[in-house]
Amino acid sequence: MLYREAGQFKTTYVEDMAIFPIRQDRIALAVLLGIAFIGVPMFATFHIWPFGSDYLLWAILLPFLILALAAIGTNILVGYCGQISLGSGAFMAIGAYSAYKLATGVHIPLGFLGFAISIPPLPVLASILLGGLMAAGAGILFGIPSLRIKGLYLAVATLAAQFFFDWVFLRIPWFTNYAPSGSVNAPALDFFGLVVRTPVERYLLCLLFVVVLTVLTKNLVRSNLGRQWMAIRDMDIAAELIGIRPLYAKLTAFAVSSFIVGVAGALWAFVYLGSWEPLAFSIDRSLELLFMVIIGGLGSIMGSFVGAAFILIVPIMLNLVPTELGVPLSTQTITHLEFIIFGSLICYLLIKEPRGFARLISIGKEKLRLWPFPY
Amino acid sequence: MIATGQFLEILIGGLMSGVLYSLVALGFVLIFKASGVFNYAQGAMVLLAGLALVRTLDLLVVNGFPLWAAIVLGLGFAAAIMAATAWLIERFVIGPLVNQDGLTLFMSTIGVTFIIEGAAEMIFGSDVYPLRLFPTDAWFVFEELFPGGILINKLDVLGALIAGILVAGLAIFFQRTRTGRALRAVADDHLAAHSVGIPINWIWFVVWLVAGLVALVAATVWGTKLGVQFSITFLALKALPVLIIGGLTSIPGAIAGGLIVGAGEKIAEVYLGPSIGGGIEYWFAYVLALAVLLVRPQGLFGERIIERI
Amino acid sequence: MRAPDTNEILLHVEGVALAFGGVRALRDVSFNVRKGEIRAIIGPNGAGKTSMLNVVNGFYHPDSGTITFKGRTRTRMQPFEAARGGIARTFQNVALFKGMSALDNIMAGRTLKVRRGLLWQMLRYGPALAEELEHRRRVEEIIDFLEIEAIRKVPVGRLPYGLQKRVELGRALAMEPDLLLLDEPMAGMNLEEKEDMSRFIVDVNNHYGTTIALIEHDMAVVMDLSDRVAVLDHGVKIADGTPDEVKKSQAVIDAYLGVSH
Amino acid sequence: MLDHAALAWLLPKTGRHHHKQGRTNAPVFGIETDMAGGGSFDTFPKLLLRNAAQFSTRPAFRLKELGIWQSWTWAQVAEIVRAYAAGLHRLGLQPGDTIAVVGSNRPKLYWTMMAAQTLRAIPVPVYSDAVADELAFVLAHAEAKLVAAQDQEQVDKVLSVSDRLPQLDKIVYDETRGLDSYDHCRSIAIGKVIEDGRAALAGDAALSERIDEFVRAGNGSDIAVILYTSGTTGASKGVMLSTRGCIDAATDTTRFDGLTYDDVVLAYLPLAWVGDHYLNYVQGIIAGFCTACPESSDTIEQDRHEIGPTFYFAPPRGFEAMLTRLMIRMEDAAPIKRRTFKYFLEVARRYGEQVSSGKSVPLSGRLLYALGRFLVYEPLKNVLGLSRVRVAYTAGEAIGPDLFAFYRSIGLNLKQLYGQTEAFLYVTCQPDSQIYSDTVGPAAPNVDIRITESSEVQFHSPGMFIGYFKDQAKTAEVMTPDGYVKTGDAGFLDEKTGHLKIIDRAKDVGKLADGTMFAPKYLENKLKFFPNIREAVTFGDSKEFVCAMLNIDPIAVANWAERNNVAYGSYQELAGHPLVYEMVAKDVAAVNRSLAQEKMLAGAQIRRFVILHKELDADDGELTRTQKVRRRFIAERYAPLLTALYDGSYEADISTEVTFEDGRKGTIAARVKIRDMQVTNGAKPRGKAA
Repeated sequence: MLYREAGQFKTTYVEDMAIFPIRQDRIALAVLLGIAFIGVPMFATFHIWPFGSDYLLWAILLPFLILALAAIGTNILVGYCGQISLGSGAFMAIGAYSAYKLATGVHIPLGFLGFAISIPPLPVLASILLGGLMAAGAGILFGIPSLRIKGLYLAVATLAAQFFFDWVFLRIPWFTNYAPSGSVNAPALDFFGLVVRTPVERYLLCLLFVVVLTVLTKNLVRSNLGRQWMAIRDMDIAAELIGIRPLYAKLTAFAVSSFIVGVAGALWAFVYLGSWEPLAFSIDRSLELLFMVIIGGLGSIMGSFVGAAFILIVPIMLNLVPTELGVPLSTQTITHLEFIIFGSLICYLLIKEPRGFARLISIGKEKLRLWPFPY
Repeated sequence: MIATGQFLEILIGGLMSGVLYSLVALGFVLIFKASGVFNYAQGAMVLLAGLALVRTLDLLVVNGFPLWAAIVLGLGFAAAIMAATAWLIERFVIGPLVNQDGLTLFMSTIGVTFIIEGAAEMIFGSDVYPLRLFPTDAWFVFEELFPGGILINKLDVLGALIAGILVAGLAIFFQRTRTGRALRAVADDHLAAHSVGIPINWIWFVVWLVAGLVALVAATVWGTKLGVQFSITFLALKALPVLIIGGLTSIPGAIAGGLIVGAGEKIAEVYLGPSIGGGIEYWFAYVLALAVLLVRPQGLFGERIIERI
Repeated sequence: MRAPDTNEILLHVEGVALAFGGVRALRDVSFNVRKGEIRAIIGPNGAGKTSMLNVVNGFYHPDSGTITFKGRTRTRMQPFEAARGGIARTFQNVALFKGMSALDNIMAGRTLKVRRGLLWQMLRYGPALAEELEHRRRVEEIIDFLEIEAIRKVPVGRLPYGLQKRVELGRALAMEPDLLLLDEPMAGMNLEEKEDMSRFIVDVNNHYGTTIALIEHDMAVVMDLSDRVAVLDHGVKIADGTPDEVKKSQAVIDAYLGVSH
Repeated sequence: MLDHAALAWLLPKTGRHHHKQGRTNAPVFGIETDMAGGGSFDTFPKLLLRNAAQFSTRPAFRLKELGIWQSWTWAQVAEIVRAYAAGLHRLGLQPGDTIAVVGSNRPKLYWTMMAAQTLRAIPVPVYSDAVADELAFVLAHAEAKLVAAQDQEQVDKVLSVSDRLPQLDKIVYDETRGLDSYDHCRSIAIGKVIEDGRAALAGDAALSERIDEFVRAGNGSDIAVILYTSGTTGASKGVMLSTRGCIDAATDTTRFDGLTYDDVVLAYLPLAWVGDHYLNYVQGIIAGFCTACPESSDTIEQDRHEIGPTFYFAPPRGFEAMLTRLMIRMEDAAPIKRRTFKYFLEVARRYGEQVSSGKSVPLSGRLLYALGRFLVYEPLKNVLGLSRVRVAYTAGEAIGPDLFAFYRSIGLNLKQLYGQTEAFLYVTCQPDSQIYSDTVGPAAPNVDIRITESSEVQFHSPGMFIGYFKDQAKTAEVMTPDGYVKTGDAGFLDEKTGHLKIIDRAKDVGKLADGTMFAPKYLENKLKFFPNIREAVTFGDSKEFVCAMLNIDPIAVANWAERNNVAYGSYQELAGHPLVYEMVAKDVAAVNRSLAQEKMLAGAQIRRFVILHKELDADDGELTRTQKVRRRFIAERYAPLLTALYDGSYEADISTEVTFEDGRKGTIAARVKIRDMQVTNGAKPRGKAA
């Protein structure tokens, strides 16, 4: 009913293929970005409600942005290419630790060859991006089985990645620069001289990453490669018969997905955690990301954001609401409730709306466009 | 000589614990064969069964029941719980998802996993609960052959025995009983089962029930070994690679896979571990499975998958 | 601009045999397709027609026999290689990408023509965008050709069967193939849809000069459509020639017309 | 009413007589629009050049093709038309030659007319759905030298009758699909003609000069176009219109409605119909607005929604179909929605007209209406693609009062007018302040109306035609010595409003045996105002009483059947269904009641009716191309039914030949029931009169 599309016609394919072809949507997006880039920082710097404390930034917006990014990565693989992955956590870890190593300088002693490879510490930005590339490499490696095996089997392959890398970063001290505690600290976030310290700055940094990567990803999924992925997902045989090479399609999906997840991992470690242990990227993280994607919407960028928001907000609500009602729950109970809620929601959505909240939203939008008609 | 002895000891130990993996793997195979569902929740079911059992035991013993009665009641109660779970899952998750593709079903079982874990811990608590059903001491054999002999845990042996009995029982169940035969029919072709006139939902309920009971058995052994606790789910998760190695659809495969993994990871741990920092058990099974996948996707015992259009 | 009916052989299938386990789907089948013609392979259900197509576009590997396409002889290859060689194909029971719109399905058919790689597509700028637009324009021509403007952006899952078949044909055309294999293009259609489809098939042959090999079990529809007809029965070729010759062939009448209608 | 849906346009009250020369320039919206009587812009080619200069970068034409709206600016169009003209010239098109244009609304076909007029040749648009014979007649009569056809279908149609067309030289066509293999010395793609012309112009200065010469030589007395009327009676006649007449008329109307280069119209009406030629072609050139052509006939709704026209015309049946579909869609909406919808339509019915015409409305009413506008009216107009419409017209037949009120109440500025091809549109129309569903308004300024004692309407107007092509006799029949045109319509000026009320075709108005006046069309319209009745044909001239043959509306009735789960297999079965008869009988009764109110016609109430077993169809000659019933023809065709209606029997067998879409012929036979009706005497009618 809010949509007034009559008279919005397209005279070029560029307009017709725009991400937001409807004017009203473009306006909404502009407003949203305005709030994100200007509103939030302003409120936060002047501590205007609801940004009285940094809680909202630290505990919600920052993790939301980074996990949403990771979810987008996961969605490319699971949602667009139909290759299930239980190893996203591992690829976040790879991103994080590679970035860490690169930022702190790499030294590979090759005693038996009589010399050693040494790379001086790289700038943070370069480290983060290269971290992503490392993840992409690992992604390709563990994606290779996907050429011979389908869905369920692949799940195990990705599990292998998950557990293997958990172990690697836990047990091989080289990765943690031999830190006795096994936990490592992020380098200073120095971007060409300007150093990111305060929550607001961290928030803006992540926002920038998220926006840029989201746009690039969106471009990809609405281009030929994206169509190749979906073709493989929907009917791989037909896909092959129109000349799509499964090898290329699947491995690119693994690579791109892992790259984004890797970058998200690096941000998670550097910008959000600051200091971390392998546990930060356990299988729980992988499942969390999978849930975000299923709940938010398989094969939908927007869904990834929705899913991330939802997964983050539920526990907070579980904490907040009962306390407000004067019946605070123990942290344990909250965790258990989370488990039950997420679990049930997954089952419910898989049964009722396999394409998640994103689909529900788009249905609602259609209704608004056709209002008052049903179709 | 010493090396051999040590090796044998490790091997046997490994095989024995491998049996435990097989136990869980059995549960997977049953469900996968009958409903094509790759049941991620099997581990959670072990946890649930274990918690249900151990908590009732404690409760009853505290209230002065004789141990044997407590055990019988406890097992009964746990079994009942598993039955309820099976029914709920069939009724509210797998039933509605009939004819969905494997991936969806798989993800739904991940959902189920979370529900079970959350509920189980909420109801029965989330600490470590020691379970003492079986002796945990060990025999020493071949002392005349190898100095110090070879250590064999009675529990492992018991576990192996139980596994054997279980498999035998299942075999009989599949061969002799009507439902069992029906299950095999379903495994081959759902419609066929219908035409035979067996309600598919009933079949699936039975499958999940059996899987649940298998989980209960596994829980008794594992509970005794490491106490009933959340980490059991991770051990149970190892049944996945076990299956891949053995082949998703084959019960012998599940057994063999379990043994291979069990022995393999122990040996690797002992002989490779020190050089690369130990803890190999944590991933060995998965990487092994990965290797198998690349060489023989259908697993050692699985039958070939042919595609048609 | 119908391609001249030269006698140039585009596809030559020689002594192909194929068996699944015990079932012998094809026994020593030989036939050829001339450039620019509409070639029909007919036969009762289970005659091995679909298997024949699957062999031709590399989905099945024949146990014996050779396939010569555009002068290159081979016994086995991957489906996407066949596609790259210029063989397009539709399916008996529509095999569209359910999650995508009609437009995207056909756009996917352009894959082999796409030059710009991942990074360019990611930037979607300059040459990459130009290329995307060019493909869109080509696809729109096909959409116009097949008269499916109205359903351009509809998810194919929601389309009626007849239209799905048309979209699938569009996807195949988007590949600009040298040889177009149609697996029972009229299956499950009502009379009107069948007439439309035959019209499109002829138009494709005329307008794009595409060589077409189609298989049908319904004899009537192909007779006035195709230049030459081969008849399979239980994996054996029992007749081959012009529609009239085939109609007269006793073997066909027994094996074929006997069983269906 | 007249044989063509007709349009009327209002001149400013200060309108001068159109024959006066050298009128003063009156700028409209800052644009020099004085191009009448001997002004610098007295022909379309000159106007085109003006547009190319003044609105060079403004869109002139749009066409939904290959998924997007391909657009051409005035500058581009001028260049193309010039090249096209050159091309046609090389094909031998000479001043005074006629070129037929057959097809649906495509830019290339409009450009054909422009190019022809550039060469001082005469475009003759022909109905694209005309069957081969009709086409042959027009082409032959117009002595068309060239034919511009839209696509293979039309080309084939022309070729199929070409042996009857000695003058026909070449065929040019727009859409090349399927025409690749045709003989290209006989038929050429318009695209190619344009290219050739462009090439020739580039290489040949003399040719270029010749084209300019044609443009310069053109003047207001040239014949602009010949529009063939598909007459309800006899063969169609070619109405010749002068360039000056067209331009004068359209100049005034564009000025009146304030049409500017910012406006957009969706050209979906038949090219050959005066309405399309006037609204989209002539007004387009004069106001310089954009003419958008739909992708295909089955995407018109979608295309209207996308383009969002600012000026819209549809015949009553068009608005009716829109409303019917709308209501049917609404039936499936959620209950809350349905209730909201119904409630606010009620609000609109109560306050809409007053609010839009600025009369005093209680505050509550205004608030409710505002709310309704947000919740229902605007969304509704948006979905229908009418959001941006500033002025909408309807004409051609009487429009149902409820229908008319509905659109006005939701804030669509819908008006009625009356006119005919011979007037190049308008005779009368409704001023904004005085809008009634049952009148067509007062005489338009500059138009004189008089009503003869035989109650026929006659007029004299700026755009009136100069004669029928090659038919002095007929021209003389229609033209009065003192230069008035006989409309052939019977009507009277309403006492209260002074507006013209049209009853029927003068020659159709008859008398029952007892001498009471019988106006068939008037009855038929009243019947057709009921959603269930699609078509109606009434008989009664010099009979004892009035009878009716009816067509049910397939959509509305089928939907009704579905909701009341009435099972039926075919249209025929549905039409014959007893319950359907019940429903229709109620409607007929209502008509009788309302007739009882009118002293002149109270005697002519419907005594018996039959529901026909098949839909009346233009392909069977039962309707005109403009969907009007051919009463006489039907009377012969359904003679058995007619006799049965009057001999008192309750059943009759009928078998009729029908033509299917693909031109094949077949026969439908049926036994149809006849139903008696009660007659209301002048007593107060129960319920609402139609």
